[in-house]
Amino acid sequence: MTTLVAENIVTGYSKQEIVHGVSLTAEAGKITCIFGPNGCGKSTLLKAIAGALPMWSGSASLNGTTLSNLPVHDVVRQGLVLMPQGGGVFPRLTVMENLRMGGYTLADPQLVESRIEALIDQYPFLARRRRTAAGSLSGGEQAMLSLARTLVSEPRFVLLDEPSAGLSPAMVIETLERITGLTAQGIGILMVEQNIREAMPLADKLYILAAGEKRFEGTPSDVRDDRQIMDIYMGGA
Amino acid sequence: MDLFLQTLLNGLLIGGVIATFTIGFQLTFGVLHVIDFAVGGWVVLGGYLAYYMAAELGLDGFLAIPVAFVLFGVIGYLIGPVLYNVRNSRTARPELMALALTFGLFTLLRGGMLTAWGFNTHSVPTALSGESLSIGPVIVPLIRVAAAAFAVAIAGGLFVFLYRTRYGLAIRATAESRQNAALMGVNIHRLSANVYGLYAGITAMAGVLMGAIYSVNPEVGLRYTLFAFFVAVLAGLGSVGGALVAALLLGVIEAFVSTYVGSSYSLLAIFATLFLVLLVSPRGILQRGL
Amino acid sequence: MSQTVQAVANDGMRPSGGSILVVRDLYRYFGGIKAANGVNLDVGRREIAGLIGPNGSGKSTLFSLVAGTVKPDRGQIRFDGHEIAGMSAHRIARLGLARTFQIPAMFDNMTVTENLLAGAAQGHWQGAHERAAETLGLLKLVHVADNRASDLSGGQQKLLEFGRVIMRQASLILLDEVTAGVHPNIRKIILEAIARLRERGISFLIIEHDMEMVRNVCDRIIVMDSGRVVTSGSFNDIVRNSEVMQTYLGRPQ
Amino acid sequence: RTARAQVPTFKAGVITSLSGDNILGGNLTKRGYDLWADAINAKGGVEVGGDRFKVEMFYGDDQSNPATGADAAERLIVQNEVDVLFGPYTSGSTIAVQPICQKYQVPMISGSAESPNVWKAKPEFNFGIIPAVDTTAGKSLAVLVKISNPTAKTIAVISVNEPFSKETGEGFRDGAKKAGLDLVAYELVPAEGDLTPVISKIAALKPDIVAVGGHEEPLINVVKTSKSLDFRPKALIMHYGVTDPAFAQALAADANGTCGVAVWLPSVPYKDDLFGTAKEFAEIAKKKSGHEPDYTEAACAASGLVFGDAIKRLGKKPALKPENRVALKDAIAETDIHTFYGPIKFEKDGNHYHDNIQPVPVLIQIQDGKTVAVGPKDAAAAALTYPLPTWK
Amino acid sequence: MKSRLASLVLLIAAIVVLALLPALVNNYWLRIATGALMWAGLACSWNMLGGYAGYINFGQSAFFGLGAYTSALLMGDPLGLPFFATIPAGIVVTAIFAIIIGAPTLRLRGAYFAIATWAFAEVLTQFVNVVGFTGGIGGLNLPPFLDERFFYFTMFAAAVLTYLVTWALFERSRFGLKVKALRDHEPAAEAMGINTALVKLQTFVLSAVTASVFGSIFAYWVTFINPKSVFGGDITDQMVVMVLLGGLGSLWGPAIGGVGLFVINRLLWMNWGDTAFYIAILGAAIVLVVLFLPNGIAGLFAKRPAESATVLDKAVDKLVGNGEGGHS
Ligand SMILES: Nc1ncnc2c1ncn2[C@@H]1O[C@H](COP(=O)(O)OP(=O)(O)OP(=O)(O)O)[C@@H](O)[C@H]1O
Ligand SMILES: Nc1ncnc2c1ncn2[C@@H]1O[C@H](COP(=O)(O)OP(=O)(O)OP(=O)(O)O)[C@@H](O)[C@H]1O
Ligand SMILES: [Mg+2]
Ligand SMILES: [Mg+2]
Repeated sequence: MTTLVAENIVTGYSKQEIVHGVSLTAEAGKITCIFGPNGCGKSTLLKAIAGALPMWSGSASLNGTTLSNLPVHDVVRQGLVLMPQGGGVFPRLTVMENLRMGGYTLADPQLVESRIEALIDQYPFLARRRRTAAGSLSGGEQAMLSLARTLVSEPRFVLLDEPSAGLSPAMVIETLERITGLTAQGIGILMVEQNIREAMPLADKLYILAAGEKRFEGTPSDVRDDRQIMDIYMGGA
Repeated sequence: MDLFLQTLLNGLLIGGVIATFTIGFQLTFGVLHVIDFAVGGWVVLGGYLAYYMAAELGLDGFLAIPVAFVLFGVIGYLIGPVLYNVRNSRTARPELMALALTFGLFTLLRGGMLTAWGFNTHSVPTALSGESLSIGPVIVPLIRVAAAAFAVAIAGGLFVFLYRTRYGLAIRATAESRQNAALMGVNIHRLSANVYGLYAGITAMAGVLMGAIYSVNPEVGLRYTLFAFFVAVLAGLGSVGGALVAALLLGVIEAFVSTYVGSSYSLLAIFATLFLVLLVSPRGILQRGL
Repeated sequence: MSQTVQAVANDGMRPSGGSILVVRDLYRYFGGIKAANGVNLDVGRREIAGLIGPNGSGKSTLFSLVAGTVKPDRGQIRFDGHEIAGMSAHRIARLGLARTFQIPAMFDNMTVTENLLAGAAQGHWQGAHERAAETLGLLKLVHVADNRASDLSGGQQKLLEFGRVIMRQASLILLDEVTAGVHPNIRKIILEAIARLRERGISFLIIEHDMEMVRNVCDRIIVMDSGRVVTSGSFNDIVRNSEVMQTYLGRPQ
Repeated sequence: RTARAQVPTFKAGVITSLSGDNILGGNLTKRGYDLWADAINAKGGVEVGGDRFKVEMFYGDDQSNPATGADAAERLIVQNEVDVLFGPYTSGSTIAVQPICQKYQVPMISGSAESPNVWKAKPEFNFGIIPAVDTTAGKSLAVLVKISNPTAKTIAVISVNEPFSKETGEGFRDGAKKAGLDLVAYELVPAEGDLTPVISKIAALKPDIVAVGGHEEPLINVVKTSKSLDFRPKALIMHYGVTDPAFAQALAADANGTCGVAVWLPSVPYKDDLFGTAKEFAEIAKKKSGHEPDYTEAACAASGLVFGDAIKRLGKKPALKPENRVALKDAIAETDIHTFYGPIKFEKDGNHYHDNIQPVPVLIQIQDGKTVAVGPKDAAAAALTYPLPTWK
Repeated sequence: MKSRLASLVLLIAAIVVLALLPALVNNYWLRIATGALMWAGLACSWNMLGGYAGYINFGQSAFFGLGAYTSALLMGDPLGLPFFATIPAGIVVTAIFAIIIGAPTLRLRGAYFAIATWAFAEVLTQFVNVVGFTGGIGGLNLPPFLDERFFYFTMFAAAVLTYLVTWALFERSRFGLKVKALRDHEPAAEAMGINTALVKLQTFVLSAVTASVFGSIFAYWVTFINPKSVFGGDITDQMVVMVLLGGLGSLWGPAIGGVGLFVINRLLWMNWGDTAFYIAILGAAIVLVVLFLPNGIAGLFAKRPAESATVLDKAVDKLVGNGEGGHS
């Protein structure tokens, strides 16, 4: 079973420390959620785990393989993929080209194409706009494209930074269901969400971050029992 | 009529010649988003390499073409990441700092060449230098035909590479967002090294041809930089096909204005065309630029 | 809710006398994509109207058309008594229209404070520094006040978008998903701010996917699909509309 | 300033293009001035009233830019306190430097500037060793016509649109009229332009003579482009640059047959005490730089001779006081000497004020990679190859 | 507050020293100082558009040249106007050109704008090359006036004025905010009601006429101009590099870069000027500054967000908490 373990991660930008020693564990086939106020360091933490931002100290490992010293492109090859906040599609590339980039680490082009076709079946609007430049899609469409792109390489573990932002309520439900479906394939999910109301019920485990530190760790029912935490950090959801 | 045909041919061939050193330039412009002042420097270095190979070893200039590609490809490969780091640094206007860096590099190369190799003008001898073919009333200078063929081959090759291969896709993706490309598993450092190496190699190869067609000394670099910029913008930044079209257009304009209006107006006409085209079509003639 | 299609389409309109914004038969195609396909809608004075609809239904495009960043193919847009279709964006803005961008459009190299001040640079300058300080406090951005806007977190950028439009002296504010990615606690702050501004006579048109928010703040909901307004009404009316339910909400609220 | 306290020396400032577009010519002039300094210092220095004083050289790069030339002049005069200046390679710089010389009353001897514009304003402190190009280009063209057989009838002139080259072209153009030639084309080309269109156009007109005004790089390109278009006029005449060995070197066999204008050649029958004969001068120069000197180098070296002669007549030891420099200027104006370069005497009035228009231009031609004089008759060392054979 | 005072004292000291300079140094150094002031002013003129508005002008030398040529033509035969009358004439001519050129080209972005302006400068150069009244390629002489102090003080006044205007307009007023806003995000600036087209054009014209004033003074100072010496692309290149090395979009960056690069160039030139080696050194120096001072030299002194993240983030944490009340 693939387990993502992060220990005492400290990181930040230039000289400014943002994350002050956070540890967490996320298991395969489970959904682990991170909640916290804006600017508390959630995205920063995910980027550090994925290798997109250097760790100042601490370590991360995937199923025993240490990730801490790998550059981001090698972390991807270990089967851990980050979907960044706001999606980050390649705006001038077409929808198809964006999806192909999702399969960049796979050597077999046939395999990539067939996986793309399978994904496109799940997102009918993509099928209609294969040759459209991704930048001209609407905000929500871009978010969906970027989630689909993350899945092309069939990673073992995905880090999702607000996958539901900008989606219509129906799409939020559909997307979260799809993410739950991934766990059934044994894929591990570590997810940051502001849509606490929808996301919390799905979580197997959750962490609350504030000011770059871990404030809470437990199951959704643990949180629900804690009125203070609910009020302060969860908007009373 | 004969003169007309000859002028047309001259124009197309001038275009072909200009295209040789602008096609590689489109890579750095389009992919690394670097306005590279040093382009003229690579051209001149390629010319010098060929000159010294011919003068010291008695080799034909054409033999310098593969050597130039490998040698300057490697040098570009080493410089590329440095440039790329500056280009993507978190300063206020990284693209301008990259411009300043290439300006510094260009100045360094120029000063270095002047100091090391002096200021004499040299010429690169090749098997085709000065050879020509008469087709009816028209005289075809073969070395220029070779250059035009080179330009077309390089443009075609690059096009296939960028649009038909996985690595080409990665290059284009990196051009859009290096952070996201890295998240897809692209080694962006190696990629930037490769791209700059490829560009420097191609441009130095073009330099061999420039040395054979014209001549080489350390001070002519800026002229090539000027034309490379103009063609790139006329073409639409990053558009390889556009570079070919734009270069041909400029060449034909230069030839016709020289022949039928007066040579002193040829550059005036070129610059005015560029200026007007941009006003009408702000992303280059093919409307495809970045 | 068994209305004819025509009736549904017209439901977005109100008598234009009391309206600050009137949109009639607005069209804009992108190639084959019909982003605005005959939009009709009204926003009343002092009204907070919610604009909802599936992804890609043309909501943001409508904002851009109204704000002048995208030119309509045809149709009329009347804002505060002025015909503004085709007018340049800055002139529309000067008439008193403010909008946020769905994908944050920060002034990247300026500080957070300067971003706010830029919101007031045209027109209402007096007391701008004080108002900027207030806004920073309101949106919990005081500690990043001197940071470059590009260094903000995703949610903070959304807040800054919001802060910048409330620095302007506008009579109609268009908000494009300002709460997406914003922490629930701060969502409440935004919500309160909107309500307060309305007290001062400002009208709102708000694109929102958070139904909680829509219910709490909007007087009226306008529903778009495929580039057209399909219906409008109170929150409860809309939630009871089974068609909307299916395509947009996905499950009962 | 401390050096001056011990053994007094004459300080001479050289302003010229050591970088930028005119770097080749700039270095040629520098080489010429240095040849004189080395030679005179080897003899112990310049003679004044029986004593000898060494010459110390100071250099200022004008970066091929007139404004920088003026900076350089000011620096050499104010900082280095030079007694005399040796002038820039380009005429543009020379014109920009003249007011500075005037302001500080420092004489400047120019071994290179060839534009007639330099002398039009009657520069009080500036003297030129080389006759202005308007006096030489036309004359040598006349020589060419005279010795061509069958006699040339038509001419096309190409000149690069930049100061010196354009004036050369005008010299050829005006000379063509005087020589009775029919001018079929007069083309000004921009320095960055490609030459194929012009050459094709001229080829279609089939002129007997093609005359070109330009510096070495465009000259080389003219020959290469002509060959690649298989065009060979009966005679190709250029002005400056052909006499520089780099020209023949760059073009190898293709350089053969090209004519040029020189106001001096190693074969001229002149001599002086310092350098000996022209041939001996050429050997000294060759030993230093590895190739034959051209007339610019010679004229620059001769500039030093003018200074040496004038200071000797003046009899003032270093360092010169301001009033001595004015006297030096007057002494230079009275120059009337014979040197390896030829007779030197400056015009006292007219359009060539302070220019030495004594030298008679020699028509040269590159034959077997060597520069040989082919005209006028009394200077000719070989026969003119005319008409030129077609390209092989 | 303290640092404010310190920089004010420093500034006044600098101005006093500059005002007394002619009494302190010889003519040569005065000439260098005059040149340094000119480049500081030119760099600042480029920075108005390039740094504050984000529009890279590769044709700035065109305006320098327009000023120079206007002065030269008006001072020469047959008009023989006095020098100070030609400066406003240069400003008017330049402003007209800038409006005609700016209105269409400012619609272009990034490199397209940069190259279009370059093309314009080249068109103008080629035009001056081929027409007669400008003296063509041979250039123009101005009536020589050889008072080094006059030029020093004129250049000094122009530079001080330039920096004052820049400070007042770009650092201390709403206009500056508008300019920076359109630099960073033009559509968003439009949405704030800023007439970006107009603001850009105003900045462009201001930048152009500033360069033109220095062109006028320069022409009179060196007494001889030709197309290459006042329209040459290398003049623009130098301005650009000076601004980038000094610090883009800052008030003092161009001054530091302009004076610094010019003086270093002259020092290298004085000491190694008998070969081209100093060019290589200059190139290496530029490379090193870019690599090690990527924010320019002025970036060294720029204020950083000094606050410690930890303390502040904790404060926010509290704020968010307290916003909902209850939790300590
Ligand atoms: N510039 C453009 N070029 C091409 N198509 C465009 C462009 N802008 C928008 N579209 C298309 O128009 C449709 C409407 O887009 P719009 O952004 O208005 O949707 P939206 O309702 O705001 O969706 P979301 O809720 O996802 O933000 C989409 O299908 C989009 O792909
Ligand atoms: N590139 C950057 N440079 C400097 N500081 C940054 C940068 N990106 C983010 N920050 C700062 O780091 C802190 C944490 O940012 P981060 O993006 O991790 O927040 P977050 O928890 O993901 O917030 P959100 O919910 O709004 O996305 C914030 O204060 C932010 O201003
Ligand atoms: Mg985040
Ligand atoms: Mg939208």
